[in-house]
Amino acid sequence: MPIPMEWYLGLGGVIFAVGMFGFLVRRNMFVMLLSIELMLNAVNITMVTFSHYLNDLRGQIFTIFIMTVAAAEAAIGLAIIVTLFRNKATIQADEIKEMNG
Amino acid sequence: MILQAFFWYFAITMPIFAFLVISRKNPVHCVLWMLVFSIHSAALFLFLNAEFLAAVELILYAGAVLVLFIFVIMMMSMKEELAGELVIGEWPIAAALSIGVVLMFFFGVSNFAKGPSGPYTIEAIKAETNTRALGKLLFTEYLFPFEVASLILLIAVVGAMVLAKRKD
Amino acid sequence: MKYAMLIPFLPLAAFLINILFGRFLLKDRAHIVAIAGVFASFVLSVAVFIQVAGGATMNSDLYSWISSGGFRVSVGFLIDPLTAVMLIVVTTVSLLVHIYSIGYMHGDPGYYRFFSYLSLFTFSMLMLVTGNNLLQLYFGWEAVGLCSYFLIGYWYQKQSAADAGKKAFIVNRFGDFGFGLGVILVFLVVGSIQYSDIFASVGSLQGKTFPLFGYEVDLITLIALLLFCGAVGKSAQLPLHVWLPDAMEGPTPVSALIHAATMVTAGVFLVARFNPLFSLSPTAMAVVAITGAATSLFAATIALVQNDIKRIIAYSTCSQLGYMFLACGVGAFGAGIFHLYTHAFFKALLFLGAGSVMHAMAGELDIQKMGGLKKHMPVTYWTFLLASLSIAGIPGLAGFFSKDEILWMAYNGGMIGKIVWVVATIVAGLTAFYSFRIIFLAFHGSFRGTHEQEHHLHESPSVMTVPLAILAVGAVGAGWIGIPQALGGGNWIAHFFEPVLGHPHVHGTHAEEYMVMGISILAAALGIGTASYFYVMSPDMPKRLTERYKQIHTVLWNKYFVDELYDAIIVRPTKWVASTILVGFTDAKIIEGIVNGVPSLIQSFGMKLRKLQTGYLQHYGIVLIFGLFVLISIAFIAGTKTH
Amino acid sequence: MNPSPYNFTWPFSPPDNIVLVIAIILGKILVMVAAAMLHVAYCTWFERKIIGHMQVRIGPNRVGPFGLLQPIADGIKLFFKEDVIPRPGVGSTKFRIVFKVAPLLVLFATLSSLAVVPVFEAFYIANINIGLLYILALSAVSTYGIIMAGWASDSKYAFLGSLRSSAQLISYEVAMGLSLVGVMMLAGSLNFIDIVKAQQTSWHGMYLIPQFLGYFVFMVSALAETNRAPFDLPEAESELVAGYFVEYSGMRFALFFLGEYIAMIVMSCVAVLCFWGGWGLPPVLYKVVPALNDLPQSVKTFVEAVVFLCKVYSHLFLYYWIRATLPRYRYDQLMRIGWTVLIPLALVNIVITALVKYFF
Repeated sequence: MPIPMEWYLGLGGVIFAVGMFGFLVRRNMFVMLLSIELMLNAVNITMVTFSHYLNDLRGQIFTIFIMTVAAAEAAIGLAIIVTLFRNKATIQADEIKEMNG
Repeated sequence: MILQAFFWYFAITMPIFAFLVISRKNPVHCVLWMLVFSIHSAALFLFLNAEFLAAVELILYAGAVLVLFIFVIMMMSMKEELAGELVIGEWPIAAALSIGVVLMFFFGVSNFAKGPSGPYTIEAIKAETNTRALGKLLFTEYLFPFEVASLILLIAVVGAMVLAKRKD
Repeated sequence: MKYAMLIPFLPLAAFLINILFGRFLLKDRAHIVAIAGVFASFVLSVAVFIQVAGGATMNSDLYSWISSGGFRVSVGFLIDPLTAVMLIVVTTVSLLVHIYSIGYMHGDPGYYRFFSYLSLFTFSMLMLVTGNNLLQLYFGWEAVGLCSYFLIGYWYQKQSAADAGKKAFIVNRFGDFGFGLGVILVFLVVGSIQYSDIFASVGSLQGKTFPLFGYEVDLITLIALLLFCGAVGKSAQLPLHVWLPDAMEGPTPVSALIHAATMVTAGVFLVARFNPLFSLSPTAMAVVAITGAATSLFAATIALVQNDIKRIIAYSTCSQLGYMFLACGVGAFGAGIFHLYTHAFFKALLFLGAGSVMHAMAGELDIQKMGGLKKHMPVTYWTFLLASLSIAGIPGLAGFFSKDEILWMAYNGGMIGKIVWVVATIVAGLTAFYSFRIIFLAFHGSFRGTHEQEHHLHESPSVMTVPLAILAVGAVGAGWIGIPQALGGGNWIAHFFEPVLGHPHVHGTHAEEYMVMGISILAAALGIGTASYFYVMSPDMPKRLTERYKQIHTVLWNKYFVDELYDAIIVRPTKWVASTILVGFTDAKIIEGIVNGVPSLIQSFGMKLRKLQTGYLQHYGIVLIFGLFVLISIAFIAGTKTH
Repeated sequence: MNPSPYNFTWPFSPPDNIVLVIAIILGKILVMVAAAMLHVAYCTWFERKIIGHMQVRIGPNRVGPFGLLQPIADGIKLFFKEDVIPRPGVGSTKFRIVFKVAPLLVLFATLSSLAVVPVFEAFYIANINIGLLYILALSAVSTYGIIMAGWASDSKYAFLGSLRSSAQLISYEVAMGLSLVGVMMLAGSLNFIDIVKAQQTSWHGMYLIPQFLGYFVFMVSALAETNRAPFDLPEAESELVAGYFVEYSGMRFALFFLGEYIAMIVMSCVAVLCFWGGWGLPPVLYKVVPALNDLPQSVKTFVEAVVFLCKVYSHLFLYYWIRATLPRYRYDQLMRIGWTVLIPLALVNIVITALVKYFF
């Protein structure tokens, strides 16, 4: 019995929402970055699902590019966190608010 | 029946793992749960006929990105940082928003109409193997984006080094 | 032949190298790169010329430049006899001027800058002449104008040089505006700006009209006149000639290269290139011929009384360019280009000679303060003399053959032709007069400058005199490829040009040709004789003449008051509008009112709004997601409603 | 939700006799794991004997003939030893479960790698198209066992060991993956069986000859990947006591130990499959000795398995030989070799291979 595409898409959506929630509420910047990775993973799942159900490899190609960007983003993000930690001795997102009005 | 059971295993565990990723107090645990999540995600890719991506998911996420995370987390001593509130005070708003997004997502998914079917049927991919088919597409039609991606990675490498290098 | 495409790009490479590395790396060695580039171009040009002489032509696209809808432009090259001759002229003069500049510009702080501009100019000019479409021509056209601006204002610290640069640029705008309109009109009616397409469809345009301000104007005449507008500006014809004499503020090699031999001839080149178009419109031809004749007479008369050596030569250039247009106007495009070709040699030689004199005189330009330079600078003197003989039209020299070809063609050119022939013959006499006025005043007699200057007099270094000598060879021999049949020659050049420029039907007999020739020689001899009478035999004669015909002298001395006229009718009103209306009212009241009012409004608003800016990353995230949520909800709702 | 309008086929439709299939797979797994465990046991014996002889000692010789029962005695000893688990420091949020899972993860990852190793043409647990990538992916996962062990031990030695180890593993994984690219390009496949078959097309029957550069890089990075001398920095006894598993004892220590040796065997298997021609004999041999062609199928299979094991063991011998010969590198030297020598070499190998493959 085949599994409908919507189930996979729903799974991706739920994971995306969880990642989004994590990004919005966590104070720890590492976990915020991890949440972004979660969201990207959710998108990957969606892309691969489309690729499979529409018989089109482009979804997988996009997934490769998303992974590339995710890797780059992680490297830059972590470098920023390291610099931030070195300068401000904190990685809590709500303790950094120099830009407030 | 077995396949459905497998799917439901993933459908139930993966959101749980995702939630564990965002809810652990110690970031190392978060990363380890993320590892578990990636392994499951890789397995899910296998079910979706994307074996190459499954391997790449493990090699790239588990082998590179998450190790990088663990490294950075372990190298910073932040004992005192672990104390204090886990989440910001506005978390109920964010929770409501997230639930709203999920509902909207379900609503949207239920309204999907099928797009045109592509040439890469499962049989076609199997005849050529997934890796080869992907490679052909990537190095012909998507050669330019591929090169751009390599440039992005290069910039990321240089940028990360410039950012994190201690200036003394 | 395919290497022909390299010709423009070698100077471009030299330019890039010099502009990138010249300042700190090459410094005083900048000329090596520049000369290497232009020398390679020169060699290639000669090779191309030989191939073209053998009957080869080329028309091919190198690179698709613009492709927008039906508008397609390529960087393409058209090599035919016309282009081949232009390539020879441009690269030869450019090469010699490059070499000459080593000596002339020695020790200048902007040495590398000078050579990079020269290379850029050479590149632009070569692009202009080799292009196979109007837009490439236009590109080269504007680029040479830009280089001219750079080089006129090369000594930008000097106010007059900077002003002259601006003047050249602005005056050229007037002509180029017309030219631009012409290009657009061509594209509008032909649908392409490739030469081949344009010339192929010229026949079908004949007799069509174009509505302009309510009048139906003949289409071909309109296009031709618009293009001619550009030519008038670039080639310093009446009424846009005012920039050329002022352009003499630039370094002398620049005057030789740009304002005598190459850039100013671009207008003639344009008219010749579009000869299929022009020859279909008698009106346009008449305009070209009359403009040329008028300019030639006008500039020659001014040159009679000026004292600044470079200005005299500049007016002479104007006048000779008028000659070329005159030739084109009577249908003798080949003769015009032939004169362009010979003129390049002797006029570049005159300028470089003048530069050599200036070099010796420490920058002195007034010929009244020179004299007797002959014994101090023999090479300069003899080469200058050859150039003057050539420009005066002494038989056997280059200028004679080309000038005579023009006069003969004009004589055959119907009513208008006869008129311009008379004018041209007079101008020939005047030319001889003012050329030899320089010779006699500057090189003969006794020195009239300061004692210091006299002490300083010396011949220029060989790096300057060798180019003079080479050019002198050109000034003597360049015309031998066009010896008319009447003198037993084959008039090879006319046959060479025939496939591109055609050959007007000549009905005159050989006897008439001898007559025309004789008259022109007579006029030249008369001019030289008068000059020698005025400035050698009875040196007080000019002064007496000046006093007797004071009004005429004043008018000529002030260049017919054209500059003052333009100042009164264009410059001053524009300045008044700018200062009173634009600055005084629009800027001060309206714009500043808005500029000051809006920010203060925004400031007070922003002070209230900035409270929203909490600085918390998560708050922004929540707002962002909320906005996304709302947007997608709207999309869903709208989507479901339409279904 | 609307019923799905899609027609689609499942990538691998379940076979009819699914129970039988699963039973066969389980049986294969059992055989493989048992064989692997046995091999590990006698690998240690083999190592001690070889190094003993190289250092002019005798090696284990008390338990059983030639000390053959020594590994079993060791196993029993480890099994009955006390299992000490360090208590996390005050205020620490580290959980013991991480400490407990770490050795299991290492063992799981390395044992699972064996699943795609074909011992001879017909014996494998899974014949997948991305066999090589699978091995690389699992070796990435096994890194985590080491990181988790060092982190959860809450001890400086262990922590430093695990940091070193993870950095080393990540660095050398790059070189290793790149060194295998040449093989992938030549064979045009990531499937081990295809790779072995591709090697059989040349007279020598092994990629060792065209890919000597790749093999060199692979070999060095395999030593580093398995934390073997001269790259055994993570557990360098003289500096870090025992590196990341200094706090482990008893059975948990044995699990790490098992994991390391199985990793060695897996690496040897990969080397044999990718560079030494797998179970195949050089085709030139069949030409020289035509009688080999006439062997019955069962004998052939037996010969293949023996050839494979011989090759794996000679490769293991190489490991021990290197261990007995070379002194340990310094950590900075190790990293420098990895990034400035091995990776460029692997890239050069790729370029050369690509050029050769394109032009010939």
